[in-house]
Amino acid sequence: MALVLSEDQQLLRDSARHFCQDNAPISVVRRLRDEKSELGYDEAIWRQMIELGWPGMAIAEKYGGFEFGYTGLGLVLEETGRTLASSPLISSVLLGASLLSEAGNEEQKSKLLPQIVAGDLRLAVGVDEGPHHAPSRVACSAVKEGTEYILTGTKSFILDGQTADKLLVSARTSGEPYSEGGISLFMLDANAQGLQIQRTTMVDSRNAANLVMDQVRVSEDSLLGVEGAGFTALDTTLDIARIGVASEMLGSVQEIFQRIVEYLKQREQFGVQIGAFQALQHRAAQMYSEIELCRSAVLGALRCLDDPSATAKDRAIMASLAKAKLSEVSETVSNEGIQMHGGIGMTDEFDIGFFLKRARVAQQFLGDASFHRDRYATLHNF
Amino acid sequence: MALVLSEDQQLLRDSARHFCQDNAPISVVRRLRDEKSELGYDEAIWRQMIELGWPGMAIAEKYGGFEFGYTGLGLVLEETGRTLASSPLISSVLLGASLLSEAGNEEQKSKLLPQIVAGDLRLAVGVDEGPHHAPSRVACSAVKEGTEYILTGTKSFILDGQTADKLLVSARTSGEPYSEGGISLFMLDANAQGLQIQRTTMVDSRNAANLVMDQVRVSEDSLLGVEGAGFTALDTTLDIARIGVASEMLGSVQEIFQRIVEYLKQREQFGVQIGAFQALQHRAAQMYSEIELCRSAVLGALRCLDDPSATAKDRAIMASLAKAKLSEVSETVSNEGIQMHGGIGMTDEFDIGFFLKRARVAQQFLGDASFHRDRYATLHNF
Amino acid sequence: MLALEQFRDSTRAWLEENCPPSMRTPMVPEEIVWGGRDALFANPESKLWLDRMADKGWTCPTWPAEYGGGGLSSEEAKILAEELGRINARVALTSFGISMLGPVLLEYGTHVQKMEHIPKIVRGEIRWCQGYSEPGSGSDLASLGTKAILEGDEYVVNGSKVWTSYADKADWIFCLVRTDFEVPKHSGISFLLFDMASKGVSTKPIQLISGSSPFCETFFDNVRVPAANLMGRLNEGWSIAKRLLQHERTMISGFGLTSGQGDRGGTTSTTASLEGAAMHYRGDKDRLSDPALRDQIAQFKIDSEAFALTSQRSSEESKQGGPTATSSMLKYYGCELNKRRYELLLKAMGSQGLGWDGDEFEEEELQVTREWLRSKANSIEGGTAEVQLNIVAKRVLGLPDMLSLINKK
Amino acid sequence: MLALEQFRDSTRAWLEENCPPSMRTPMVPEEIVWGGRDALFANPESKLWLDRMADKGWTCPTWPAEYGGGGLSSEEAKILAEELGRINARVALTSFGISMLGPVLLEYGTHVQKMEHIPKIVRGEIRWCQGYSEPGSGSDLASLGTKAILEGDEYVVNGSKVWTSYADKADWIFCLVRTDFEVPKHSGISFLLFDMASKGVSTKPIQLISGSSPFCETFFDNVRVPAANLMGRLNEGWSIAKRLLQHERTMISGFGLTSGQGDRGGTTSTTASLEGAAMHYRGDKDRLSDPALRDQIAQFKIDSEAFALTSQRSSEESKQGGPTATSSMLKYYGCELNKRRYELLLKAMGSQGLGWDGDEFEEEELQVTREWLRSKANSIEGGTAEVQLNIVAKRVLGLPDMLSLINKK
Repeated sequence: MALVLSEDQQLLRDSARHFCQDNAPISVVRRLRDEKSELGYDEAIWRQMIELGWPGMAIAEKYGGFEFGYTGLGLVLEETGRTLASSPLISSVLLGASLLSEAGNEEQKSKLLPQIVAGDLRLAVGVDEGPHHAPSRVACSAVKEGTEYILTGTKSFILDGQTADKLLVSARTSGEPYSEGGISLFMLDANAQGLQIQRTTMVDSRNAANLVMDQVRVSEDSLLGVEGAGFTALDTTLDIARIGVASEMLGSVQEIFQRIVEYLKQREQFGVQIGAFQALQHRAAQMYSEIELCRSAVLGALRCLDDPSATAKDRAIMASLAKAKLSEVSETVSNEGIQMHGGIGMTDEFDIGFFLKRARVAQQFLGDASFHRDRYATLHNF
Repeated sequence: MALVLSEDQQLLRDSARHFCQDNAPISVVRRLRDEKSELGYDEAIWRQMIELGWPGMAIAEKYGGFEFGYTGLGLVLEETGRTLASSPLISSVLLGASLLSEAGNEEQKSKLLPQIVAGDLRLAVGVDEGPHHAPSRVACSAVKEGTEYILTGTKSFILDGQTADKLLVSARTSGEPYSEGGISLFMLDANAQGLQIQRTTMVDSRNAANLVMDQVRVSEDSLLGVEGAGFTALDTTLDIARIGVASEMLGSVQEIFQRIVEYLKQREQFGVQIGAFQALQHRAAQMYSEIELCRSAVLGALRCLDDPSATAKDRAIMASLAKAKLSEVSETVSNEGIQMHGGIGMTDEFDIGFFLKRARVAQQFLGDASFHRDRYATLHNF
Repeated sequence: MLALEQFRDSTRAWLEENCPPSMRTPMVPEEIVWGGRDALFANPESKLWLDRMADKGWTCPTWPAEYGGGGLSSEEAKILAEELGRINARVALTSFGISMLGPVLLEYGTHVQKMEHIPKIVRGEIRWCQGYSEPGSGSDLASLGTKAILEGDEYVVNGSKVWTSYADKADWIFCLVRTDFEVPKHSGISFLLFDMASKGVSTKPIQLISGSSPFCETFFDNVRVPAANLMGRLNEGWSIAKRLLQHERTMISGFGLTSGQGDRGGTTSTTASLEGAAMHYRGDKDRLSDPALRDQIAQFKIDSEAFALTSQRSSEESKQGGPTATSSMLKYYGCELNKRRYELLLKAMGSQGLGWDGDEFEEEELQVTREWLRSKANSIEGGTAEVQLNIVAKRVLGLPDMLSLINKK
Repeated sequence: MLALEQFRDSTRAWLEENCPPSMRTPMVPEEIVWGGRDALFANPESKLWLDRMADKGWTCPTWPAEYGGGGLSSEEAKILAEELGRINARVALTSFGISMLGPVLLEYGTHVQKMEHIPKIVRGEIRWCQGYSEPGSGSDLASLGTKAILEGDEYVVNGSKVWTSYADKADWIFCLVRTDFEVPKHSGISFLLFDMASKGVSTKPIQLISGSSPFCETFFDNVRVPAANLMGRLNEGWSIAKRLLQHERTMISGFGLTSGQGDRGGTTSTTASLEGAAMHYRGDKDRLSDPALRDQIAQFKIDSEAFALTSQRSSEESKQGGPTATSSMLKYYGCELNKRRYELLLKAMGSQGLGWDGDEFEEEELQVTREWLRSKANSIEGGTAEVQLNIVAKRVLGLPDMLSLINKK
């Protein structure tokens, strides 16, 4: 498993970087926030991303995708992290399409995946039911009645939940909360009766929603996979998404660090550039080291997703490794981003605060450092 | 509860400092180590400490002590920490005399405490039975037979266990390991039949021992306090000792730091004193801050021991606070002691290594930082 | 001692009679009294309380009675504070005039200046702001460029200031200006007082990452200030500035102290204590179920408690005249603690700690997000963490200064 | 490719025939072969293996055949390494001549010098040591004071070195000496090779906090060295010295790598892995019962694995000719990891990890204590952590150097 990029991958990364810098700079996030955008992303930019083929990056050719692998998708996400470009890539592609691929039957896949690639369908995935990530803690119930299931319960922190066409949710058909058995996956139309979707306004200005299901009836066709056996596909999907989010975080962390280093060279105090002060130099060098480790962790995890010989456990280990490491370093680097810029870093006029705000949401999303260290230890049998 | 020393206390501290510097410098530890001393401390120096009244510092006047309070004893221990002066102060006084005071009956106290003050009796206390501190994990059993108890089991990491005249140990008269009820306290003669005491040679060159009790018979007079209800007195004693050990650690930490600062001013590299390098300055300033917190934590804990209105829970909280904080800072500062001295710090010829070695043993003794943070959280109901 | 006991009795009686009922309830942010020409009193009893306290000079208990202060000895002031605390009386007047300018004005001002300004500070009639930082000056405060040039009996002031708290609400400013351009930078600075209503003064509020803020940018365009408004000697304003900074630092290090007990203002809400929040947002009953977070919270609380003890010790030692842990160490550590506190609170609250707006979050939750963001400035304002560590290294530990070492060569 | 496949086949066949059975078992410390005039072979097959490998030049596979090296291309050397790995063959010869001196000797030495020294290095006939550090020189290596003064056709060397690994066992030394005293300190240094058996050379072992060590102090008292033993140009030894340090750094950063998998040498003992030790010394079966330690160990293992991936990536990138994470970063991080590892191991083992001697501890436990103490030197030797961070800041991040900034003014 090589840890250097192929020429194709480098080209992809460079073109993604230029696209984001030219078409989706941070000023877009600022505008979306100030306009209180309901979408949480820019529709026109998303259309361009679709034209670039980004939604189909990791989807099989037979479903209209380009089979460029998760490494390709990860590189794109990394570049979106550099400019904080929001889009349904995480919600609809990384989570939605992956869950369809992992759990859906042939009919569901061949009908829906091409629509996602073409940008005609937007999915969102509802996993958590409380303020902390806990995918096996499912209290939502799904009761079978004839050829229908009746779903009742709540879901929280659903990225792009309010703007999706369809929602994929986990619900319990048997078992106790926290048991992995008995979890089933369902697909709901956004306008299904009994479904309430409430947008939240979070600190990163993206779109996330809470969902209340009050006796929502869906046909049995809406079940993804086998009843009661949904957790494996869900967890694999989550691992893919965790690695994708870690890629995005990697882009942000590198961007913050680059801005710090530039500022250290430019800003003068007491007659010298502040980058000459050794205490700041050592902090910068330590961040550099940690970011190098982050780069390797993310690349290693992406490679693992693309490695046909890797097991689900291998992926789980790499996903928890990457998400734990990036969550930890993201906290340090985003804080240093403010501190090293001093007063100006605290002003809303300056961009660095957007990175800080996005960092904490990304850290929490799909499990924070503490969650993933715990999982990593369990996966290593201690 | 004032956090400044009285004039008497300042005088005591100054005289203890001079005594240790003049009579018990670090060269004594080196000599004891090189001579492979069985005692682990210097008998002549201990005799002088007795003459100075140190063993009786916190003991009531009616038992021959001087009622100068635990603050007084703590100040003395702090000064012994500066020169790593070993003595039975911790084993026989801080642990032994305290346990007698807390658990013993009037007869036991009036007979034995004056002997400790006079230096005619040396006690050691056996609590743990494995490599980690866990005072309620008592598997040693004491079975009553007529007017005797029969003790069976092992104890480990007993400070000065091999040179004590009598050993105080916890043993279970009922209940399961880890239950606090059912723990009883016994006093054994060092030469009791069935008792095996094996000295260990630890990295700090002090005397610690493991103990095997194979059907050791003691008379029922040897029971301290009420059968099965020994844990409270034991835990209070341990809290006193934890605070005392934290005092000793405070002395060591301050001494290491003082040596670091002196070295930073004296040592030149690249044409300037290395203390001019900002990265080292900031590390030193951060250590200074942490040590200031340590000073307050230890003083606050000692005051709490001397405060008649403080409850056992107050003491427990302050003991865990002080021991956790000192264990954490002691690790950082002892490591910086080596790193900031560079190569010379690694040589046995130089003294700083002795502080590092003692630091880790003191950290582990009676519970490390992790143990005490857990206990602190439990005491705060979370 | 008899006199003091009498003082206590009379004070208690006076308070009993004069402190209005609503002034004995916990302060709410909207009712804080800042005074000034356009003073607002959301609660009419606030005005009553201020006036009564000001009549006795007790808004500034130890300041000389000659200038309207309370003229109390430090023992009497302590008793007053105790008696105020006993009935949970609110602070009658919050003011930079009291906490920052007053002490240096009493030390460096002329009799005429004191007569003019101190009584108005005591009574809350004039609200002051501080003109120190400038765009780009940062930690290197003395690099300031706002000019004051003497023309006749007036200084003409040009330049701008930044981070001026409540400049848009203040009546007067105490301001560092450059009056000599030929000398080393610390030497040409003067300390000037002037009216914010003067022609040529304008202000613009600064939006922070946490939302709106009391900070402003302040611009001076040919502002004419009477020469008599110079405080202290010409070109020797830097020593006044430094003295004033000590007061500010002591005030800010209080951040850490209030976080010391793990409380946010003594409320009984779910986010009042870290462990309470962590358990609430996990649905835990007896024991926090995330053991790594539990360990971190325990570590934080231990540090906070040790820090609170250190603040206490430092204040006792300074009373005893003994060696004190410096205000720089307390400022540094207190601010770091407060930042740590909010990071832990976010971890405790999960996604409910990341709200910005809207009905899906409690008011209290939204406030945590803003306070978390605001806390990031703690280690920047009032002297950065780096500056405090430099001060500890040089002044407390006596380590050499690289810049001056090199210059010596 | 055909030629390479043929090379692989013939190599495999040769190894099959020539690598003695005991040389295919894991190395034990006592049987490491250092070579030298007084070479010891605890296992006679070690000598056989060395001689056979040396005959083919495969102790130094890519060095020119002209000087006794293997003369292999890098592709061939890779195949040789793979084939050696395939049969778990032991390293035939461990030597500072190979890892440190050889590469710079090939680059800077004269033909005559290469002819004299390289074959003996390849064959393990001469054991070398490194004379760099001096008492007091520390990180400021160029401040060295050992003098070499030319008298006729000999240098007379006076001074002392410290931290000379195995000086008491070495036959020759490569040594930095000062040959010009009038110029800036980096400019007057030369690189000298000489025989440790020369009159006036003496050594004294250094006792470390972890016990006895291979390090020595080395003293030169009027040691006479032929002028022809100068390597490179007079007074230009500093550039050779720096080049050699890069090799050393790369070697030392391996510390972190071996700790990368959480293993201490791949043994199956209780202290081989952190989590294994932690569970063993707590009597845990399925899950480590100290949750704070569990979290710390998970964090350590995550960092170790990410570090191992970074080393791999760095080596792949350097092969690709792309940008590489510097050796300084790897050296810094690897050493910090190793120190962290041992601190965690101590926490895992409790009082059983604090033994120094005696029967109450297992041999393995006593070794942990010594290794823990020894690990403290990782961030000092081969360039301190501080020096590595300086290098990253300046060379990788391009931050300005305070000393030269000031001098510019």
